[in-house]
Formats: sequence, C-alpha cells, structure tokens
Amino acid sequence: GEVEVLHWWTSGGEAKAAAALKLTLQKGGHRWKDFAVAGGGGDSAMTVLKSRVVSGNAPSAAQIKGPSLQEWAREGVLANIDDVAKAEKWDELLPKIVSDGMKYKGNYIAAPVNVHRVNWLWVNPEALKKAGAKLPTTWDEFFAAGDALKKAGIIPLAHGGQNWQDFTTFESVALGIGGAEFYKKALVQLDAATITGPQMTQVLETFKKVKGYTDKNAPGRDWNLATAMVIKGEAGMQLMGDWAKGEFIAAGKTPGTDFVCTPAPGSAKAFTFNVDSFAMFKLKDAANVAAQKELAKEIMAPNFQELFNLYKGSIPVRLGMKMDKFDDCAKASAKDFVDTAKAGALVPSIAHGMAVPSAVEGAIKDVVSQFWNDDKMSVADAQSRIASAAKTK
Amino acid sequence: MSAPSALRTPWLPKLVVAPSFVLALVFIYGFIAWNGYLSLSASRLLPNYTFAGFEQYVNLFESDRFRVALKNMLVFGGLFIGGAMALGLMLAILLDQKIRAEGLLRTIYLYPMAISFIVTGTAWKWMLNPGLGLEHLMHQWGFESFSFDWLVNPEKAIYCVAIAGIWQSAGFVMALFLAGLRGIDESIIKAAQVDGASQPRIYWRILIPSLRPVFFSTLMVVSHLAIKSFDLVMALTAGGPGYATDLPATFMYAMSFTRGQLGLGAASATVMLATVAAIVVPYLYSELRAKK
Amino acid sequence: MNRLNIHRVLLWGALLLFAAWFLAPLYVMVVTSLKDMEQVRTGHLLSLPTDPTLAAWAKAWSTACTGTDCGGLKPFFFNSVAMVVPAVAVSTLVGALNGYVLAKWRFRGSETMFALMLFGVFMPMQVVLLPMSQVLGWLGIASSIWGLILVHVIAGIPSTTLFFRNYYVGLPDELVKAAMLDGASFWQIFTRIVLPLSTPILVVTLIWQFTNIWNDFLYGVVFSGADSKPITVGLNNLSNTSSTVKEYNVDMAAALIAALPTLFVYIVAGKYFVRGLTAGAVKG
Amino acid sequence: MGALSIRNVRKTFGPVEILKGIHIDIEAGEFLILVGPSGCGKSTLLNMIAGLDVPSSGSIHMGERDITHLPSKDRDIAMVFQSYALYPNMNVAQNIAFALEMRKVPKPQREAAVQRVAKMLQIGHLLDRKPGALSGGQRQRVAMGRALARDPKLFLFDEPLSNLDAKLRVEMRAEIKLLHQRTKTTTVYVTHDQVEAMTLGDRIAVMKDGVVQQFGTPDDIYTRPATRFVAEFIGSPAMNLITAQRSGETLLAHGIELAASETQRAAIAQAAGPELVYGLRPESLQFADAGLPGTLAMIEPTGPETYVLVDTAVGQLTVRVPGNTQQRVGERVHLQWQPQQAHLFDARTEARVV
Amino acid sequence: MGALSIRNVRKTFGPVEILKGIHIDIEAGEFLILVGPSGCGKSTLLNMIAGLDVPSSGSIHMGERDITHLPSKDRDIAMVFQSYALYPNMNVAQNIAFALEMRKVPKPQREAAVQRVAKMLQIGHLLDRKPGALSGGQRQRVAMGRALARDPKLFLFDEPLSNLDAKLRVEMRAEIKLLHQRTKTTTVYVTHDQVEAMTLGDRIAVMKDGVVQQFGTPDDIYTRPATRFVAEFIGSPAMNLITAQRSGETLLAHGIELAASETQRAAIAQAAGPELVYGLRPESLQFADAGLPGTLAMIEPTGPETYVLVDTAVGQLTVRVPGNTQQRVGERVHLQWQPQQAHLFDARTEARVV
Ligand SMILES: Nc1ncnc2c1ncn2[C@@H]1O[C@H](COP(=O)(O)OP(=O)(O)OP(=O)(O)O)[C@@H](O)[C@H]1O
Ligand SMILES: Nc1ncnc2c1ncn2[C@@H]1O[C@H](COP(=O)(O)OP(=O)(O)OP(=O)(O)O)[C@@H](O)[C@H]1O
Ligand SMILES: [Mg+2]
Ligand SMILES: [Mg+2]
Repeated sequence: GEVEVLHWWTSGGEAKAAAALKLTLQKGGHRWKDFAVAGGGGDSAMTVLKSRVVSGNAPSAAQIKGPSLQEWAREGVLANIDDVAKAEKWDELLPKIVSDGMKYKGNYIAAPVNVHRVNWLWVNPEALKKAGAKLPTTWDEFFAAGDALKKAGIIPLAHGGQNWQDFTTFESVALGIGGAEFYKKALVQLDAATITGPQMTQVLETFKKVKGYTDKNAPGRDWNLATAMVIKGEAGMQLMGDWAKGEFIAAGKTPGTDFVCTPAPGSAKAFTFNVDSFAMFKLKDAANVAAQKELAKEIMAPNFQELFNLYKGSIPVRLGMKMDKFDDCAKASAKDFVDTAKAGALVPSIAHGMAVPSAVEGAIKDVVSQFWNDDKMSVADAQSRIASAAKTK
Repeated sequence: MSAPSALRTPWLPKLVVAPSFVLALVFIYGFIAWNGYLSLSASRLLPNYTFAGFEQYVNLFESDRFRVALKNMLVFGGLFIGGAMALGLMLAILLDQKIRAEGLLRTIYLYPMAISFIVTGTAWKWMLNPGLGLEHLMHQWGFESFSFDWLVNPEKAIYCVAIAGIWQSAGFVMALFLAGLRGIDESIIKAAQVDGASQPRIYWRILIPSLRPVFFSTLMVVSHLAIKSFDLVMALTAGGPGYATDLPATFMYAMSFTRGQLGLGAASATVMLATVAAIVVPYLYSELRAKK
Repeated sequence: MNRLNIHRVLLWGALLLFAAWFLAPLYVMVVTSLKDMEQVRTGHLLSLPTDPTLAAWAKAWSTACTGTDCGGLKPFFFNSVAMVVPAVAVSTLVGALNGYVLAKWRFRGSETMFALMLFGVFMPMQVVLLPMSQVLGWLGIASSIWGLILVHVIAGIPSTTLFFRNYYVGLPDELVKAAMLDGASFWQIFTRIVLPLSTPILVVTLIWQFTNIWNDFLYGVVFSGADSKPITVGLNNLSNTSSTVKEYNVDMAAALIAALPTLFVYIVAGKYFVRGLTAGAVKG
Repeated sequence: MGALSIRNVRKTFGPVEILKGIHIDIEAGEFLILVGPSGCGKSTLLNMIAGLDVPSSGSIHMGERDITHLPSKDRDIAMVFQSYALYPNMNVAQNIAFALEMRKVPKPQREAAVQRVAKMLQIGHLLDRKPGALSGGQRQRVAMGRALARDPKLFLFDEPLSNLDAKLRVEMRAEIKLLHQRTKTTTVYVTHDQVEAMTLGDRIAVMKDGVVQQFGTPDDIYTRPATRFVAEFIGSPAMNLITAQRSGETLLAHGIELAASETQRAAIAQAAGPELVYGLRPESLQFADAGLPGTLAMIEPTGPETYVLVDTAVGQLTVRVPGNTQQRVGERVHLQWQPQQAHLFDARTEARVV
Repeated sequence: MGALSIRNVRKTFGPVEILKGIHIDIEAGEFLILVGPSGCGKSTLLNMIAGLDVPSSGSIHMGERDITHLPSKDRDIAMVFQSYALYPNMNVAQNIAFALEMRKVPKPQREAAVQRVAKMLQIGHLLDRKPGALSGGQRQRVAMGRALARDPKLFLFDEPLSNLDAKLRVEMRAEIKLLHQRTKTTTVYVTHDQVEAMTLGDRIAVMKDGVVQQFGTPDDIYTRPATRFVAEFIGSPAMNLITAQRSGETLLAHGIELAASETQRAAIAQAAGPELVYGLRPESLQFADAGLPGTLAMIEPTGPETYVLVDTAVGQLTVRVPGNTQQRVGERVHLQWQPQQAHLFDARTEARVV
C-alpha cells in the first residue's frame, strides 16, 4: 500500500527522523509519498490538508495535535485505529492525559510521536557570570538577574516576534506565578472568574514587566535568531521549549557547561507539554489502510520513538523508554514528565495548540500578543478582553 | 469612434468570449455565492451547510482584530496603490527619455517582481530591522541619533509593509506605463513641442491623459496586488507586532485555515469583497461609461 | 546645450538613485548567498563575503533537503516549468482574444461582461481554495499539474483580459475597418493586424503572468500533488524550517535560483518595448 | 457588378442627425461623385456603403441584394480611407497585397498586382518601407494602391488625391479614369476638387447637411444648379450672387436693374417671393466700355488666369480673366454679361427659378 | 519677427539623402510657399525649421540667431501638421487653447482666442467634441485653429487646406491672406494647390529630389520657369513640351518648324546641345483657321473652362478654352500661338535657354 504523509518536518533533525520512519515503512513493503509543507508552524500544511479533504483526496496521515484532533474527528474524516492501539497496548504506554487526547469517543484516531516541554528557561552561564547574577528560580530572581544583565550591557531576555512566542512567555509566567491549578482553571477550563481574578492581574503585570527585559528589535524575529543571541552571549536568557536545544547543539555547545536548561521561573514542579501526533484519515483503498496501520504502529515503536526524539530534542511519549542516549535536559524532562503527570501538574501548552480549540486559542493569543506589544493597553482591559476571547465559539 | 460593431456576424466574437465569461460566472460569482453562503453557515473546520444566520457577522464586527485589519487595508491600500502608481509612472517617464541603458535599468526596476517574497521578505526584514539594518548601519557610520524602528513599532509597521510592497510592484507598474507610452503616436508629441509645452508638461497634459485606459489597467492590477498582499505581510511581519499589520486577507486566512473558523473567515471575505466593490464598482461604471 | 546637460545629469541621478534602492535587497541576498554560515553569523548585512563560495548555490540546487527528499530545488524547478509554460500561454492567448473582442467587436452587453470579469481581479485567493478543491476533485484533476494549470489559467484571465482590452482600445478602429474591407475574417484581423501591433502589451502580460504563476505559492501548495509541486513550495520548505539552524545563505541562493527564469523572461521580453508602432498609421 | 441603391438612409450620432434620408441610385458601372461641404456626412455615407457602420434607418442595395447588414468582408468592396488607415506593421508591398492574400489570390498574382499598382502610383521604390517612413502623399498613394490592386464589385474613394501635388494628381486622375473605362467598376468617389468632380464623374451628388441637394450629370450641376447652395458651392471662384427685389418683370438691386432674358422675365413675373437671387459666374462677366460701373478692388493672378474683384453698386463681384491683366487696383471699369448666363434663385426657398 | 535663413541643410534617413543642401533666405514678414512633388522633402524641411528634427548638416537661422539645435518649445513657432496630430484626449477648444496655456496666456484671453479662430474656421459648434468625432475636414480645421490662435514668430503650414471643400478653401485662403497682411508674420506654407501658391505667396520655392529648383516670385515662377521641371510642375494642365532639333536659328520637331521670336532665335543659335525643349502653356494656344493642324482627341469640360487635347504632328497638345466648346472629338483644327509665349529649355541640362 501507499502512505501519503502530510507534515511540516522539513528541517534537518526532523527531516532525518521522518526519513527514518519512511525507511521503516518501505522495509515493510509500503510506499511513502512525502507531503512536506513547511512554514507558519503548520498553517500552510493545514490549508493544504483542508483542501485535500474537501476535494475527497485526503492523505493517509497528517500532523495534527491537541484539541484539533477532536475537531477533525467531529467532521467525521478520521479513521479508527483502535485495533493497532489494542494490539500495541497504547493505553498502558501513554499517560492518560496524552492518550485521552488521541481518542475521539473512546476510539484512537491518532498516534502520538513525542513530548516537548515548553516551560524551559535557556541560559548562557557565561553571561550570568559576567553580570554577577545567579540562575533564577522565581520571577523575582529573574528580574534581579535581568537588572544585573542590563547593567552589564547584555540583553537580559532574548525574545522573538510571533504571537506564539509571546504566548510561550505568558504561559510560563502564568505557571510560575499562579501554579498548575490556576493555569488549568484559567487557560484550560477557561473559567471566567479566574480569568478576571486577582491572580490573573498579577500574572499580566509580571508578564508586562518581563517585556522590559527584552530588546526593542524583537518583533518579527524568528525564535532561532533569539536563541542565537543567547548562544553568542548577546542575551542572557530565553524562555523557549526544548526545541531550542537543537540550536545550541548545532552551534557546538554542550548542555550544562556552555548553556543551561532550567524550568521557567517558578514552574519547576510543573510541565507544559506539547505533543506532536499523526491523525489517521479514512481511506478507501484497503492496501493503503494496511499501510496506514503499519505507520501508526511504527510511530509508537520504541526504535522510532528514540531515534526521532534524539533528532528532535524532545522526549518520547511512550513511557518507560530507556533514556541513556539522551542528554541531561531531555533526561530531566522525561523525569519531570512522569512526576508531574502523577502530581497533576502536567498541563497542556496553549501556545502550541494543546489546550483549547484553535479558535479560542487564536483569540486569546491575539489579546495576549496585543497586550505585550501595545504599551497603551491596561491590565484590566487585557483581562476583560481575554475573558471575552475565552468565550469564542 | 464607435467600434465596427453591430453587424450581423456577432456570434463569433460572442462565442470567443463566452468560455471566459462562463468561467468567470462560475469561478468568480459561483464562488462568491458559495462563500456568502458559508458565512451564514455553521462551518468550522470544514464546510458545513447548516444555516446559522448572521452570527458570524456579529462576531466579526465585535472583533477588534478585524477592525484593525480593515483599517490597515485602507491605510496600506492607499499608500501602496498611490506609491506604486506614482513611482511606477515616474520611472516609466524617466526611462522614456531615450536612455542608453534602458534595458538594464528596466530589468533592475522590474526584478523585485521576479523574486518570491518568501525569501525577499527576509532580506527586507533585515534591512528594516533597527538592530540589523539601516539604523544599525547608520549608527556604525557614526550617525548615532539616526532612528528607524518602524518595523517594530505597532503604529508604523504597516508603513514598512507598504514600502516593501511598493518596492516589489513599482517596476511592474512602470512596465505597464512604458508599454502604454510606447503605443502613443509620436506626432502628437511633436505637436505639443511646437505648441511650446515643456517635456514635463507634455507628459502631464498630453501623454498621461492619453494613457487613461492604461491607468485603469494599472489601478486595477495594483489594487489586486494590494488586496492579495498576503505573502508580503506574512514574510515581513506575519501580521505583527501583535496583529498591528493584519490585513483582511491574512485575517481571513488565519480564521479559515488556522483557527477552524471557516464561517468567520467567509464572513470576513464577504465584508472585504463588499468594501472593495463599494469602491471599485462606481469607478468601473464611470470608466466604462466614459468610453461611450 | 548646457541646460540639456543639467537635465541629463538630473535624470541619470534619479535613475541611479532608484536603481540603488531597488538593488539593495538583491545586494544583501547575493552577498549572503556567497557567504558561508560562519560569515553570515558573524558579519553584518552589507559586508562582503571574505571568501566567496558557490557552495550555497550548489546545495540549494541539488542537495538541500525539503522534507525527507534531499534533491534540492531541481525537481521542483522542472515541475514549475511544465506548469508555467502552458498556463502562461493559454491565459495570455485567451486574454488577448477577449481583449480583442471587448475592444474591437463590442456588442450589446460586452462592457457589462467586461466589468463582471474584471471583478475577478479582486477575488482574494484564499476564498477560492476550498471550492476550487471541490471542483478539481469533481473533475478528477485534483493534485495534478493539470489542475494547477487550470487554476492558474482561470485566475489569470481577468487580468490578461484587462491588459489587452485596455491596450486595444487605443488602437485606431480604422485599422480593423480597413482589414474588414480587405476581406480579412475575424481571426485574420486578429492574427495579421492586431496581434503584430500588441508587442508592448504582450510583453507586459507575459511578464505579469509568468511572474505570478511562477511565484505563486498558495495554489501551488494546495492544488499540487506529491510529485507536481512547484518550485515555490520547495523554496518555502527550504527556507521555512521550523527548528535548528537557518541556513540563510542557502535560502538566499535558492531564492535567486527560483528567480532566474523570471529574470530571464524580463530580459528577453523587455527588448520588445519598442517605440511608436502605430505612428503613421492613421491621420487625425 | 451591381447597381448601387441607397434608400432613405438616415444616421444619427447621439442626438445629432447626420444623414437625413439619403436617396441615391446609380447604375452598374457608373462613376458617382459625392461632393459637399466639410462635415456634411460624405465619409459617413461611404462607411455605411462599406458596411463599417449601420444606418439608423433605411437600406442599401447592391444589385438586387439588400446589403444593409451584410458584413463588410462579404461585400467585395475596396475603399480608400480619408485617414489612410495603413497597417503600420506591414510594409508597403504587404499593405497592398493584404486584401489579395485574404482572398486567397496566389502569390505570383499578388506580386504582379503589387508591381502593377506600384508602377501606376509611382511608389515602386517604396515597397519595402513601413508606412511610418513615408511622406503624406506617399501614404495616400499606398492607400490608393490597396484598393486598386483589387478587382472589387464597388470602389469607394474618400478624397484619394487630396495630398498629392497637382502634376501627380492629373496623372492619377487619368489613371483612375482609364481604369474605370477598362473595368467599368461601379465607383463612389468623394472629392473637393472641381476638376476631378467634373471630369471623372458620370453623375454628381451634391450633399449639404445630410441631404442630397442635387443629383445629376456634371454639366447639369454646373450649368443648371438646382439650388442657390449648389450654385455657390460648385465653381471656383464661386458664383457672384446678388440679392434683388422683384419689380414686375424686372429685378432691382440697390436701384440698378439687372438684365434678364425673355424666359427669365416671365419667371420673375411669376415668382413667389418678393426677393430673388441673381447669380453670375465669374467667367460670365466681361470688362467692357459700358455696362455696370465699378472700381477694381483686388487682383489675384493665378498663372493661366486672373481673378479680379470689382466693387460695384450691387456688391463686390469676381471676374475671371484669362492670362494676366494690365489693369491696376483702383481703376474704374465697366462690367457686361449676357442675361441668359445668369441664374435665378428664390431668395427664401433658395430653389432655382429659371 | 525674424527673417528665416536656411543654410545648406542636408538630411539623410539611413542610406537615403532626402535633402541635398537646401538654401532659402526670406525676409521678416515674407510669405514663402514651398511646392514640390510628393515625397520631395517638404515636410522634412518644415520639421527641421520647427525643431522636431535636426539637419544632418547645415544650419537654420531666425533673425540673427542660429536655431538649428534650439528646442522646439523655445522657438515660438506655430505649425499645422500634414497629419493634423490633434490631441485625442482633449476637445476642440482645449486643442486650440493648449499652446496658449503653455505660454501662460490668461484664461479670458485664451477663451477669446478660441472664439476668434472658431469663428474664422467655422467650427464654433464643434468646440466640445473630441477629435475622434470629427470629419476629416473638421479635423484639419482644428489643426489650423491650433496654429492660428497664436501669435508666433513664424507660421509653418503643411498642406493646411487639402481636405477642405473648394468653397471653404477659398474662404480660408482669404482668411490666411488677411491674417498675414495684418500681422506680417513670417510664414512657410506647403501646398499643392496652384491657386494658393500663386495668390498667397510672396515667394515660391520649387523643390525636387531634395534640391531647390527655383526660388522666386509667383510671377517669375509661372512666366519664367527656370527649368523644364518647374515649367511642367507649375500650371495645370501642365505646359505642353515639344522636343525639337536645332537647325541653325530654327527649331524643327518632326520636320515642322516651330515659330520663334528674335531673341529666341539668337538664343537657339548659341545653344549648347543639339536638342531643345519648346514649351507652350495650354492657355497660350488658340484655335484658328490656320497654323499647326491637328485632330481633336479629347474634350474635358471643367465648368468655367474646357481642356481640349489635340493630336498634332509634334505630339498631343492641351489647349485651354474658356467656357464650354462646341467642337467635337475627331474634328480637324488648327492651332496658333505667339512665339514670345513659348519657353525654351536645353534638352540635356533642362535649364531655361530663354
Ligand atoms: N523615417 C523615415 N525613414 C526613411 N525615409 C523617410 C522617413 N520619413 C520620410 N522619409 C522619406 O523622405 C522623403 C521626404 O518626405 P517628406 O515627408 O518630407 O515629403 P513631402 O515633401 O512632405 O511629401 P508629401 O507632399 O507627400 O507630403 C520621402 O521620400 C519619404 O519617403
Ligand atoms: N463619432 C461621431 N460622433 C458624433 N459626430 C460625428 C461622429 N463622427 C462624425 N461625426 C460628425 O458627423 C458629420 C459628418 O461626418 P463625415 O466624416 O461624414 O463628414 P464628411 O462629409 O466626410 O466631411 P469631410 O469632408 O470634412 O471629411 C460631421 O459633422 C462630424 O462632426
Ligand atoms: Mg470625410
Ligand atoms: Mg509632406
């Protein structure tokens, strides 16, 4: 059979990982038709996907994640892959919060690939040392360190210019100031009282304060350029998910010595996750369906999980994997993933479309991003606008 | 002069335009109707034909982002259309002066059209970025007080989009005007010279008015570019900072394809088309009437 | 004579100033494409490459990865050629014919027809995507180069018609009349009289259509199949990597490679901007 | 070969009625001259005969056939446009051969035809030029050549010789006459040149304001103009017209009696209005020792003849004198004429009285 | 007001030399007529005077000033183009006022000027029309209007009346003459109309193949043509030319002796070549009872006069007869003339002998 896979893994590591998957499938006698659409964090890919589905020509699998999976399933275009999941015992291999996301009405419709931790703080220790600051663990410490860096003529926080970057920062602040409970209530359940409550006020104030520690050239900057600033020591820190690690490694830096990964201030006990997954579409051709099932199986296979996540910088979604080939950051992440899952502090990342339907996500992102960029918007104003954005249907 | 119209062969000319006309009806008006219906439907991720009333329009007009997008369309549209037309016309006139290196210069002015903005956007982003581009350069050259931070300023960023847009399309406008100028009968220019008109006045009073149909084409095409400057915004600012440089096209795209709010996207497209129609239809009408 | 010289100097000053403005981004791109990554990271925007290399160009052309394929832009390039040539030819021809009819064979309702077609110029591409997919699905040419060609032809007709129609309006009607009397048929008038007089607008239309179709990304990505993807999709995949190091030099080289055919068309077609084709045809 | 019949043709451009019911019938093989003041609708009429425009009402017939709505390419008509309308993209030879090519005439014959008309029109050395590199008269000859290369059912000429020098014009006129005598192709010819009109035409239609004022043979038109307008319009210098009051059988202008013949006297006596117009062609006037006295106001020698303007009691009169004259401006002279050479028109209706 | 002086002007288009060294000098206020066969370079010369083209060599002076390279707009010249060159985007009034506007004439004055020329040219009712909606003659009058509205240093007219009807032409000619008498503006006027040439011009330059063949007063040109070409070119119908052999003091053509006066005999005796050309204008010939015998070949009545072609032993001769003639084709006639009216040219050099 043939699998056509729509994805946006076009960059070095990811592409290698995808190539590995392709190879495995080809070994099983299937054909792999690559449908890579890069750009805009998958926006273009989504557009293509929709047209393909509308023209009655859906691919076998597509990179879809978070609540979007449910939305697609609701349109009735996704296939049921329960047989694979049962055979491979996915229910046992996945944390419940993840496996729930892969199911629609109790049936598996997608296969998860990896877990990214989003609430990381990346630090250039050299820069901190020069400024005489110490690694911050709370937001107050962060500001102290930031002031020191500023004095030393170093940009404290490297920041880029897309709304998801603004929101990544916002998430980390919310988690750090409000904690996991608040985060869930406000940003996952979208509880109006919490959103308009005093805790949110504090979060927004802190968030805005963080902006003071970025440079004014941030808008329009790609995240990896921001990372490069940390690498070069132009900036001291960056709030970014674990994919930033790839940049450091590619620049020949070693974790722990040349750069440090630490949970975002105040969020050491929590974990904002971002799980990539492949949704499986209903197909007509039986041979292709077989190939599609094979694909689902291979995605969850330990080999692939290890290989892929080594390339991608994330950690396997499959529990109980051996982590010895991974670096320290990944190891820490894997450990926290299991721990926080138990403690109930494993929370989905809104910035990466894990928490709420895309419409709501977009609306909230708009407000937060506007609040970040527009110095005239007041905190109260932002709060009420977030509340109304949360009501988006 | 009336065209040699009206004789009784007319089925042939009609037959020739018929396919295009049918295509236009189906693919333009059919799709507009389809889009119109979607805007009244409950569509989210994929088209869904259950009727939902005017809810999407209510949402749309409550949306601050859409208001910004509409305003940007007017600001950007005005600057871009005006700028590209003016600059294009000026370049065409300059090139019309029997310049020796015309071929080379023409290609230089035209080439921005050739390069996909997917990447040119990066170059522009660098050049306009205060920390990397012009401002940085001026600082390095010792002009410390020079400041050019429009790209990162939510109130000014849209001007940057306009600058890049003009840069990209002025060359094509020039080509259109140049083609028009090259079609004008030279004896009229001679007559104007004898009448004592200086070169600028010949252009202003004789040639440009003769270019009226070309003007019309150009205006249409540039407006088309303005409405479709999707790549441009995506590459340069991606709508940012915040959504300060959002345009209806990017808004619609984001809603329809990224956010799974197809209905809202359709509504925004309808509003945008209606806005355009409100401006364009009277112009079309007068322009085509004037021919008679 | 002296004043003439001052004018010339001013003229050239203006021309060169604009040329510089137009060239600045190209300069940045070319310079960057000739640097290696180290220089890109350390040098600044306008600095010349310390030791220029064509490595980035080679990589962009034949080895850069776009998704799991690492064949560079080469395959996409030829897809684009296969798509652009027929699409441009057909849409230009149809536009010329429409323009000819609408300007020289007006009939009752032709102006309205023109206005209706014109409005197509303002259709945002995004609106078209989904219904068009549906239609292509029905026609059975979704995800193929044929579907793509069809879409581009349809999308191009309003503007090509506009260009030609408005150019032909300026051609003296007497020429058509004379040809009618000489016994030329509808088609002969078109091919023998009108078309030979259309060089400048033909050039403009070719430039426009070629550029639009060659550089189109959205239709290209949405309506193409896995093996009919045009170069812009390749370019986009190449330059829009969402993680790890961004190879600006390769991006820039790729963009320049992608632009070469268009530039070629500009240079070749540009020769035909001749002056005064109609002069002397008609008096008064 | 068809007779041409124009029946009650009207044409309006917007609010203005340009042609107000034109009737013209000519036999097959006839040569019709169309004259009339600038802007009276001559070119418009030709356009409609050619099928380049449709009458607002009325019809046009060729032979038995109603061609009012026939496409012009099926009419087999050759036309010389007043505005030339040369194809700027073709050289002279191609311009001339185009119509033949469209009618699928084989190449050798086309080339022969081009050579033939090029010789006739003296443009043999220009065959490779584009129209843009021709002088005005050369363009006009190419426009002629385009028509003459063909052998159509009907020729339409719209002032085809207006930009040629006198010598060439005479030669061309002779060529056209010869051609017509040989082929007997029905022809409609617009001209402002009196000699062309008088020597080429079998019949002349004089138009004014969209109406045919007189339709007849050249001799008719010149010697018996039907209206005051025709009388004044044909003939250069124009006929001298004197408004005179009827007084029984005689005419008085400023108190001077104008000579009249027997028939004229009878007509005057029966005339409707109180005023008549008395017309005298410049060549009907002679200087004599007695007669109408006057003063020489101006002398215009044109070479073979001289026009002398004389101020008299009845107004300024033009006298045509062969050769040169020895007279001086200011000299007192007397004018004489034969009454039967005078033309009489009703002052109000402008119609000929006798 | 400047005298115009054209000094050794040459012009080549590619390989062809169109003007081969033109010398013309006219005084301020003079009215120069330029005539010559179609394509001889008249328009080209006007273009160079107007500054629309530069001579390949030679110079043009106005008054004391060398204007060869002066931009056209600074020359203060008004020109009527042979091809009209109206501005298609402006209506008639705007076309006429344009040059005034360019010279910053205040609006009321411009409007007055438009009214004045519109009246003069009888185009008052057309002022709001675009050129596209005008007849050929109307366009030509607008082209005239554009020039006449101004008060330039120099007028250039390139066949400005060619598309007008005879009546209008006479009126326009009179207007131009009047205007020139009033303003005394130096004028260069190209025409193919003999009457215009003879009546308007102070001086006439006859060009052929890029060379001025004769430059003189109208009377000179007509009565003493300097070359055979001028003799044949000026005058319509053209002069009858008879090639004759010299035989001592007499001339023999086909064995017949051609009459000659005393001075002519002396000149014949001293002539260089063995052959001479004997020229007789059609109006110099009279029918008589004796003289050169011949047969009437053709009769062309033109209204005021008739051209009679007579076949004689020395060739076909054209005779101009006033009014109509009662003669019939085929009739045997005799022709007489006065020898002093004959013109003699050298057959080889074509120059006038006496
Ligand atoms: N651009 C050109 N290239 C080559 N030859 C040209 C060009 N323009 C004019 N000529 C030639 O130059 C000669 C003179 O042209 P010009 O227009 O001056 O003639 P003219 O005397 O005005 O004739 P006419 O009485 O027919 O208007 C002509 O033989 C013409 O063919
Ligand atoms: N498109 C038009 N719209 C309005 N009026 C027009 C149009 N075309 C011609 N006319 C008018 O119709 C009248 C007749 O024009 P036409 O060209 O037939 O005149 P003509 O007799 O050929 O004159 P000429 O001897 O000057 O060429 C003119 O008064 C002209 O102004
Ligand atoms: Mg006419
Ligand atoms: Mg000329």
